[in-house]
Amino acid sequence: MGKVMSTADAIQQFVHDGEFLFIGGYVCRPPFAAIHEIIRQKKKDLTITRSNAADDFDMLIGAGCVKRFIATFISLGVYGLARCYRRSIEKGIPHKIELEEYTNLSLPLMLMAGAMGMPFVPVKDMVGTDLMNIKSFMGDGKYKMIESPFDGSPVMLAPALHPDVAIIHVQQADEEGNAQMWGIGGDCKWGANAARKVIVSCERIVSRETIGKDPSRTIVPAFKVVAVTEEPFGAHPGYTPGFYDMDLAYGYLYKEASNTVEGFQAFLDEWVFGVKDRTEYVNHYIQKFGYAQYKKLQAKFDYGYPVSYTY
Amino acid sequence: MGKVMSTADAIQQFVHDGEFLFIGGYVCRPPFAAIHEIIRQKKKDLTITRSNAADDFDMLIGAGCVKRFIATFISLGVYGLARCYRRSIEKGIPHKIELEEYTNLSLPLMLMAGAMGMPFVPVKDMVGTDLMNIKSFMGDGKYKMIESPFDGSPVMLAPALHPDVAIIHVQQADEEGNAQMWGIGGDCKWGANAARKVIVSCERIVSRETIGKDPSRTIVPAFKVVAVTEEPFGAHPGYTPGFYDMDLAYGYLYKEASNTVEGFQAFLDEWVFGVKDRTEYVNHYIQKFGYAQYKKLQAKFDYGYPVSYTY
Amino acid sequence: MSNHPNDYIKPELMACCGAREIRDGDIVVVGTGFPAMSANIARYTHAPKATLMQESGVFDARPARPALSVGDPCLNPGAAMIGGLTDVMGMFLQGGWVDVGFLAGSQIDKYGNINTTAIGDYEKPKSRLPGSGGANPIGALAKKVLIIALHNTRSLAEKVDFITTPGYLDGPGARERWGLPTDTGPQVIITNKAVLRFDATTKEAYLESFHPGASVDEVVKLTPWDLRVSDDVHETEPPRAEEIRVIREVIDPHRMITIYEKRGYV
Amino acid sequence: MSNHPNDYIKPELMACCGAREIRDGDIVVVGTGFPAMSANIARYTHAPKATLMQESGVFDARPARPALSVGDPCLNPGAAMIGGLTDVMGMFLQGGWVDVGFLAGSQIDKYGNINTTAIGDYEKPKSRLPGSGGANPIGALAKKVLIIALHNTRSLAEKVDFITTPGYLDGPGARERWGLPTDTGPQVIITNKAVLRFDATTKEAYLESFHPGASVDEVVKLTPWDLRVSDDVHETEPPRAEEIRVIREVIDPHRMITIYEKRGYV
Repeated sequence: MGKVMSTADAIQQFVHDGEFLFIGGYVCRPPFAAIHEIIRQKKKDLTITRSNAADDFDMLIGAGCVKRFIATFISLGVYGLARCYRRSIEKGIPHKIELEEYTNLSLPLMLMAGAMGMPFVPVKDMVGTDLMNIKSFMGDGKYKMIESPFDGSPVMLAPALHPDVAIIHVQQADEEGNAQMWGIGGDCKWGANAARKVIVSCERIVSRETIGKDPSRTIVPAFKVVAVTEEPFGAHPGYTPGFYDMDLAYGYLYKEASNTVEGFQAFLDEWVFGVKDRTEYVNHYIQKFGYAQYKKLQAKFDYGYPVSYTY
Repeated sequence: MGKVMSTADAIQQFVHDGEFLFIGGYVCRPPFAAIHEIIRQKKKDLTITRSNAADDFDMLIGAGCVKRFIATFISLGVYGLARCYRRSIEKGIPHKIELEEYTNLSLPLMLMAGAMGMPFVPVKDMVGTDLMNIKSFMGDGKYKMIESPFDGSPVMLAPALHPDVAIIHVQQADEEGNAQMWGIGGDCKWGANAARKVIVSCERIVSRETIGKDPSRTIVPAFKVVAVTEEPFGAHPGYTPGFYDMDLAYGYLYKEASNTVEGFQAFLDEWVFGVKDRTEYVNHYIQKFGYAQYKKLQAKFDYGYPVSYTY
Repeated sequence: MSNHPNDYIKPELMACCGAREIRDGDIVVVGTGFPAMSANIARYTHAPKATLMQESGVFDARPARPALSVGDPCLNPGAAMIGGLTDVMGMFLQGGWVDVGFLAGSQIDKYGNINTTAIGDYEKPKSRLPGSGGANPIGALAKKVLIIALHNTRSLAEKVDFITTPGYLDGPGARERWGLPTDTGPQVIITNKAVLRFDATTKEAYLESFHPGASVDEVVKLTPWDLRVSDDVHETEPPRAEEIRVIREVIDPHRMITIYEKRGYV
Repeated sequence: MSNHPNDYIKPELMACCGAREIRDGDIVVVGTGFPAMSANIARYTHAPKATLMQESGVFDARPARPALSVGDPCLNPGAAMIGGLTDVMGMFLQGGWVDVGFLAGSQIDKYGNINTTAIGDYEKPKSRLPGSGGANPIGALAKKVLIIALHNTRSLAEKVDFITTPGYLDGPGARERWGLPTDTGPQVIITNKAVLRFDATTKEAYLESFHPGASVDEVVKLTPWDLRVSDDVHETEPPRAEEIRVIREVIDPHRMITIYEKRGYV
């Protein structure tokens, strides 16, 4: 059985209710094809994490898939506060999610620690603030303060994280899952490698030979990957460097829709439940906004230089 | 004053007696042009480190530049034990260097901790062995054992390292020092970023625009770099991926020479003191072994694919 | 154009105040909006060797247009280095290399503590805000922190509802007690009315200068703590002709800065 | 060629013994020489999905010739992933993903502890060896460790002069006491005379099989501790025809393996 499969099959086989998910991205490369599939399959009680969450996390929360969120930040970027998230926290709609809050330094380091097999990692931020004082579902395990055995100074230790599954979207991967990425990384490499299983969504599946032409670009090795899904335009309305731009107009649509419960539901009905997969989604996008708009998002042609690894 | 300068000037200005040096490389990319210059300038009392040291470290030790060595391993690869190193430890020739020994897991992590501003890093190896029992110049600061405040299990903490200067050799850098590398990395990125100052030796100086065509290849940012030296063939007899192969015949020459104190001295006289810089070194190499041998080392032509970062 | 043209808007003045805090050669970690604007004004005027980074993993970007977020597509092509969060927030910020950090917040208090987490009670917030993101580590670890704020009694506070990002915490000695690096902390609060600076002893923000059109009395009235006034309080220097030229011709030809007027920075 | 050809050399037999310890799908961290040879025999015979990595930062290399070191130029072109030491030794090994590690050493003791640091007194060594390199972490953290050794009373020892790399340390319970991951540790010592395996209770190496041409008595005599002999001790299975074919035609057509004969593996 190969690893190349549909996103629906990947989510069905490898994401289970109650599991802990790392979902990669940082404005770029949110794995939206997989996000929509999680919602379509009505997954429940998930714990989700990444540094700087955005519309994809907001959508999962609004759709009721999320129980817990190990968070640093969530917003809709230029469109301000994340509406579903606020409704969950402020009004319990559809239910109040539990939050454990860290920062964009501590959380990526905790994922790094998970990836590196370190039990914990010292972090220099957080101390003295209410991010220390407030503990939620991680309880006393949120962090520990110790005196450094080297010089006695106070040091915060944050625990390593080990997600059950990581879902990332990258530019290219081979059929075994060797995944290559370039451009803004966020905490994608650490989050993926901290997880027990990785689902790689990619713009294009390439040959093992192509991977071997530039192995320094690989961020996840095949042996960690359980599924490879080819989803061109798969990060839309986020962007993928070298492939397509972010879609601000669509982002506005989501912001407006998610202002109300009804609007959000209608948005899901149209863009998630109303299509059966990413192909239908892109087709619907082009039907609705026209090919010119779709084409406008495609990246300009500006390639760099190839390098050699020979001897 | 720009950062681009001769290796002689870089070593003169930025490497001082008694300092702590990280010297990058891992069979590939040893910064030999700089190594020879350190010997020519008769630097003294250096503390040196990297994981898996080789002929370059052996030469510095034999030349009497080294006081202390934070080590994991040193050999001449296929040619076996490092001769100058053995003479130093076993017979005190030219003097006995002090050793503090770690491993190829703990040392790179200690450099990572230094680069990351972490005071220490938990490591899972070392415990229970004589690498724990023997402490040298780092004394009780070599490591600390604690009980994990999370689960009570024993954890070794290794201290962060902060070299005064890092010297690395990479494929390309711009005039400000943004340094790009591909292929086997060893502990080069962490060692360079852990240091207070970085000297970047490179095969070719490229424009800032070229760097910007593929910024994910950059391992050290300009602001850490104090000197940029263009030294083609600068890692010889080591190799640089995409540029030239390792020179086994020359390695044999060094092995044979370094078997005796006299042979080693004659080798230095010919290849280090007998030339004033890397240009004369390469010229001497070609004079002695012929252009055909030089040409044979040049890398085959096998370039990969360019990528785009556009939107 | 005179040396201090009169037709500037308040966000332009504020951006210039930020720019003037940056020295040549500074390493500046920026968000979007004011911070990027200020840092770029500095680069194009007195600090050509200042370099910028974004927490997402970008060093020395060369965006073709103002970035809308720190992960904006325009930050990728042409940057000097792109890695991930642990490169910028770990290697560069926690590593001790960042000279200047810019922060904003929904609530700022007299010690420069910043709240971007929740207004009201944390468990039952009146308004749930985005959270720390990179703010807490920047506030903890950058050598100089510049804070941008709206000057009114909601945005400024005697004590914030939630300390997301450390200023001087509960006052003198607190940062040291928690082991935060020495010689770090908030430097200045730049509002739409004034520039507040922090007293070296009490760690409280005091009035250094009021913007043209504002007055000491007005600023004191709009500040919800007993605001100390510097002995040599003065009017803020308006934008210089060269600064205005750089903003309008180089950095922000499409005048995206005007959105700050709509957000109340007038 | 019969099913077990007779014209093999001892290093070929040893490499096959190593190969047979590898299961399909195993992640194997290899050095050069025997380890790479064994892992590749496995890949080309019963374990096509085993993948190799080198500590220098390489995963799934496709070298055009046998690598002379774990940093060899031939490991670069065609690899699936190249990073640095913290990728392979940190993310993969310390992260708990490595199934098999191969080690050799100048001295091995009955608990599988390995000395690659110094013969004699550490401070005044008779012979100073290279040091740990990646050996200690591989011995500490790989699930199964395979040890290659010369079978004589200098290379094997009741107790090594210096424990560079942990086997079972001072016996049962020691690895657990030090917090080493459960279900890790040495699996087998493959010598030029025999295969020793570790007793689950005592953690001492015992004789499992002697190579063709050797005998139980000879092996016991060459072993400097009171070597226990398995109840079903037997002759080691010689290299199979297919294994020999793979070694000579695919992996090592230039017969670099013969250097091990010169090093005493006869």
